[in-house]
Amino acid sequence: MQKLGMGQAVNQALREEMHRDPNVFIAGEGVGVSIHVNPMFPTTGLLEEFGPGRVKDTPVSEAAIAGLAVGAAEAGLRPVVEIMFNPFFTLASDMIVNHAAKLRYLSGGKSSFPLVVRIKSGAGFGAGCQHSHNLEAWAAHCPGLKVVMPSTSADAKGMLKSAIRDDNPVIFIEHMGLYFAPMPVPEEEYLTPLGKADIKRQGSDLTVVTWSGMLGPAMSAAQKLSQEGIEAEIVDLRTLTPLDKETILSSVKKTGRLIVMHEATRTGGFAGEIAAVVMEEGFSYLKAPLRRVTGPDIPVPASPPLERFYIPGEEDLIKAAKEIV
Amino acid sequence: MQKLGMGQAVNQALREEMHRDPNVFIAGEGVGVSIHVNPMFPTTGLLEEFGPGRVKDTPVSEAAIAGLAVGAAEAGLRPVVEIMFNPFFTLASDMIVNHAAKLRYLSGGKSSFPLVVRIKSGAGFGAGCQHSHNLEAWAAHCPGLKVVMPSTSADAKGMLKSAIRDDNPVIFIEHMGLYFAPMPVPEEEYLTPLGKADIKRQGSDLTVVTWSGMLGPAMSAAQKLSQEGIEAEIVDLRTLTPLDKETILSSVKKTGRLIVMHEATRTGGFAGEIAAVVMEEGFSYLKAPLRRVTGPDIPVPASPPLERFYIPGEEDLIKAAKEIV
Amino acid sequence: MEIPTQKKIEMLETMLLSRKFSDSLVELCKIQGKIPGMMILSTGQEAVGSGVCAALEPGDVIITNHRSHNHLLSKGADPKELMAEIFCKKTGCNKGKSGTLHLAVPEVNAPCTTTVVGGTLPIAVGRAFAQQYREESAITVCFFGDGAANEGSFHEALNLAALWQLPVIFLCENNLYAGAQRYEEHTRVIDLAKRAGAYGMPGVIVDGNDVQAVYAAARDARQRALEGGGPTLIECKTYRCRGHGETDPQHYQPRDEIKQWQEKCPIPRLSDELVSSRVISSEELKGMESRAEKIVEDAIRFAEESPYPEPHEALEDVYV
Amino acid sequence: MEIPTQKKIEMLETMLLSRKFSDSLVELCKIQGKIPGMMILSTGQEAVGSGVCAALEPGDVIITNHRSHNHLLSKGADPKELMAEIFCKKTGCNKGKSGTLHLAVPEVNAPCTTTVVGGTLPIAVGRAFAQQYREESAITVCFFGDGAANEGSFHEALNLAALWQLPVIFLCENNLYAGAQRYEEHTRVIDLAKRAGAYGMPGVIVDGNDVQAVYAAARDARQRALEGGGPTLIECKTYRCRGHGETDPQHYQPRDEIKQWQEKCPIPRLSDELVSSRVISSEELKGMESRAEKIVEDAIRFAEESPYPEPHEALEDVYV
Ligand SMILES: Cc1ncc(C[n+]2csc(CCOP(=O)(O)OP(=O)(O)O)c2C)c(N)n1
Ligand SMILES: Cc1ncc(C[n+]2csc(CCOP(=O)(O)OP(=O)(O)O)c2C)c(N)n1
Ligand SMILES: [Mg+2]
Ligand SMILES: [Mg+2]
Repeated sequence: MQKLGMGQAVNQALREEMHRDPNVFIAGEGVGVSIHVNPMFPTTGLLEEFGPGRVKDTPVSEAAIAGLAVGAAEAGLRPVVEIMFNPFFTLASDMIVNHAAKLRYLSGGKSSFPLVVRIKSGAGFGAGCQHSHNLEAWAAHCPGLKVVMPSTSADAKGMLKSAIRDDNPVIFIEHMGLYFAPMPVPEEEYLTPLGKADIKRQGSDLTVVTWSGMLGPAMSAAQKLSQEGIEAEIVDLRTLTPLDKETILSSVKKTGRLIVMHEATRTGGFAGEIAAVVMEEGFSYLKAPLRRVTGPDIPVPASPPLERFYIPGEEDLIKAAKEIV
Repeated sequence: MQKLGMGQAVNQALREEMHRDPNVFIAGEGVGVSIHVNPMFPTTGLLEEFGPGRVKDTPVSEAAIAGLAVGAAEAGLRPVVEIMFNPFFTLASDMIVNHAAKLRYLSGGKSSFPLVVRIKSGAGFGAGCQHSHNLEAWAAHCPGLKVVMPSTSADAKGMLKSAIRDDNPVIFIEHMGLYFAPMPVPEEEYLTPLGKADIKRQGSDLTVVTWSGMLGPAMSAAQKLSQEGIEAEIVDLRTLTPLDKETILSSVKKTGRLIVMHEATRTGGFAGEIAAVVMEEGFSYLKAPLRRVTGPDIPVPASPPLERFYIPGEEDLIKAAKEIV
Repeated sequence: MEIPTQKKIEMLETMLLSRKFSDSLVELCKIQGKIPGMMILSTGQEAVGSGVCAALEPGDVIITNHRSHNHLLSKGADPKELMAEIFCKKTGCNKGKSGTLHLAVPEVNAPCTTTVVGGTLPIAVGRAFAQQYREESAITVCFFGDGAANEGSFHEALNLAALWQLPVIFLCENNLYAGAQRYEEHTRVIDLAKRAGAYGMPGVIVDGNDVQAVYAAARDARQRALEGGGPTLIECKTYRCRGHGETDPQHYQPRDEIKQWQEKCPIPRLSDELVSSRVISSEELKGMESRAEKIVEDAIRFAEESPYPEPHEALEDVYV
Repeated sequence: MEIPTQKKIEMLETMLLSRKFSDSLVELCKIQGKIPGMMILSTGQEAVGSGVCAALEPGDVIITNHRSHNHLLSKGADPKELMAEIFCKKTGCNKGKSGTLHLAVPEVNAPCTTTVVGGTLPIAVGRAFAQQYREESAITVCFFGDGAANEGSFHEALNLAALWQLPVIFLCENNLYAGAQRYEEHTRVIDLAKRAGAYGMPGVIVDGNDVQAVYAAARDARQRALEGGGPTLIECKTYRCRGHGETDPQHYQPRDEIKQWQEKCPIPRLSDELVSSRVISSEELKGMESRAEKIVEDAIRFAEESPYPEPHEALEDVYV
């Protein structure tokens, strides 16, 4: 099987969908000509393949980029626009939250907005909190949006293809740290459904719900825990909304213990939602307190020791697991 | 004691603080000359009292309004700016989230941003989801901000005064439904601390954590429940961040049961945070599953029967309480 | 270029219909509980929507804002469904989800109406981009107010549209007020049309109370756009004769200012011309007026007799 | 008005210092692990920060962006603390929290640096508002790039500043590129200075590689602002001689374009004049160069020898 970084997987998905459907186009700052000439990046080579009519470099204008997607989607095109870094979601958020997510509802179901907003996210590249700020919880709090955050290259490819074919606005968040980690990706055409979590590791002692960049540390922590006789089940959420409650609940039913791990800051993070769902609908399964393994409630600092302190890791998960098993 | 709507209480707080400190000014769309000539509104009469130098009507430019606050606050002024309706927070969110909240941290503590952003919020006036969208959970997920959401006129006054004197950026969210409900407000000078929840009703059977427009229905539901022998303790959160965990936890310790009630949509709402805190730190207290009484996961519709369906009410809380007691 | 007589009559009809529609809403919304929410009218500004839409073909698209009734009626939206939606009824064009503020009528190519000030502009850019992408022979018109011209979205949208030479008309309805702030209180630029120059785009100033001038400007801009000449910013100078909404006491609008502008009402301006030049007779004018009245009466009856949506319908239409 | 000799020498000094500073960073950031994060330099653009800051008094404020080193050094920031911060060390001006991208130096009235493109503009409006509110005899300079001029924040900020006649200079450093997009790919307007007209504000075009012209334009705009004449938009036409950041291969920048602009380097342009007009001797110039070199060497040594912050210090400085 081919091994691809997540950027390459995204690139393949875009390429396949653009070949399949002439209504698909991409737009964003440097999606065509880029300051990165790197095959690991998601849009490398697309301009050469599809031309400037379908690969649109834009001015530095996030609201216009998002509005472009809203208007073009209403017309039946399938825009895939890029927000360069997650904090700049703020600048596009009126168009995404008040328009892409709401105009269908306000129209009584008459208009629809089949668009994808790709967002690069994640700490770990020393740029600080104006580049690194995980805001998936914002999008997940907005009915009308779907929020996808894959953890593997294979899922990224299959889910981006599903997102492009979905008739609703989809926020597709890519962790940049995963661009450089080659992982197996099937060669043949496939779609990965939105809204289904994936159990990436079976275990009987505790459930770890995680997504995006945290799957890696969660998996390696699970391996270490296993050596000490603790078997963690790793639920890779993949889609935040619509939330796959069923998979979470049946895992917790089995293990009786829940840890949620995400890179975003703790307070108000999406771990809270998962905690609430389990506490509402799986209360009787629970044998131990919840643990959240998350970024601390601080902006992401630039200096390497500080940034490493920010990013939750394997050790934090191991510690949390031992506290409750 | 004087009886004031929340708008009047806010008005008094602004007036007192502007008299006390010449560095306080207010700005926003129509904070001076307004399309509402109504003594129940928060900024009525301030232009006449303090003049156009300190009561600044602005163009319809939310990013500039928020930036005005950021820059002026850094200089040591104490801006109180208004975002007319909560959904327009999106347009100001880059300035608030990436700048007001982060620049102090990025400066290593050298710069500071003593500003207040007042936001009018709440469903119930038939305007639909582009005017009514409760986004407190967004702000509460941003370290560097404080988020205040009072439920009574007295708290609004005392907390706004504290917010203005606080050296950090404070998001102060007012529920418009409360503007028209006269409530007692002390005449004398007082400050209500940020970060302290307030138990508005003592009870032994379950804890209801709520805030803003939902306190009213929660209190009346509690009264009805009491007639049926169920004593609800009503914790008025008042401040979302910093979160008063202590008050929540000691209440749940006493009652063993938790309901969180808010007007915002369910998924990703701040109820999740409270659930998670209790599940982490008060797990052993819990005798029953959590219930969340919230708006459903839909945008706020305009039509009265639909909008009423959206807004959580007394009956919903009573039903939830009976499910778990 | 001459304006065809048929167009003139059509414009008079849509202006009359819009005016009757608004006038009846003025009364209706005084009755407690009859119409929920805000009531934002464009009384006195009818030449803008009527003139612009007369210059469009059915395949052309409009994206409009909170002050949309005149635009939508002129584009051919069904008055009954509009009225029912304003009444928040189940039979409204948006099943009561929108109410008066976000009326979407994709059937007449008015698919997105937004009440976020400035929101129309980036969406219109996207809609026009689709037209260019598909090489359609159609354009998009984006309506917005003078207040909206100070939102960041205005800037980003006009810049992008000019850069890509998109087939879009940015139609600024400068009614001298944004909420309670008069024009001079929100910008120092004397004519908003001048802002076109900041993007390398033509800018045109039009007497917004002269429906024929509006029509001609829109027709020219449309033609340019279809020929690949890109977007145009048209500033229609007009006046908000009523308050921002119907609860606004207009205490900040000088009485004589209102009066002066009422005298410039676009409807008699056209009808007088048509009658005096014998294009129509006074009787025909009366006939047109009563037809408009009848349409509005029927619409109101339809709206009043229609049921509200069932509460649980609130759960529908969030996702496809 | 003549430019005082002392100013010319000062500008030459800050340009030399900035250039040495950048040149050393070019090398340092090639060494794996030495400098974390991005490395964004303004090599060749030094005339802008040096010329502007020479026209300011210490009480004047600058708000700057991701390409800030030259602005901050010219405003008098301590090179050691800057360098240590770029190295992400505890002794840096921001304790390692900022790194190279958000260097804040309130001691020299450079209190906010933001790497959100366009972010400087509304903040500068607020800072200038405070100066007006307090009737200070001081102004604010807002630095931003040609790319930032297409953000909505540009529009809202310039409109508000003009409306309120705030004492601010909007200093657009047009280096012909925003990321990998050349100027023509992000707007159709030929000169960004023209956008001033959209707000009723004066706009000035300056040769951004002529430090004396930059100085003069900033001095005039500052004077106007102090006299209550409000804001000015100054467009300095210059060129980004290096990549957007140091990992950018510049594959999209024509080689001869780079070369042509390197020949317009602002430093010899001033030093040649000063030497040929005998204001300074070649020896004095050499002395200035080696002083700059020494300052940078000391700064690097200081940065290298400084410790990193302790991990738990990440928790500090969020709230007052
Ligand atoms: C982003 C945003 N800010 C504020 C408002 C509140 N608001 C509604 S209409 C309006 C004035 C708009 O003025 P203008 O664009 O001139 O349109 P007009 O009402 O005059 O037709 C304002 C401020 C809003 N709806 N959206
Ligand atoms: C809001 C936002 N969008 C995108 C970026 C990514 N980005 C950083 S610098 C830059 C180009 C800015 O160009 P310009 O304003 O001309 O400044 P220059 O880099 O040329 O000095 C971009 C797109 C950003 N930092 N902020
Ligand atoms: Mg207006
Ligand atoms: Mg540039």
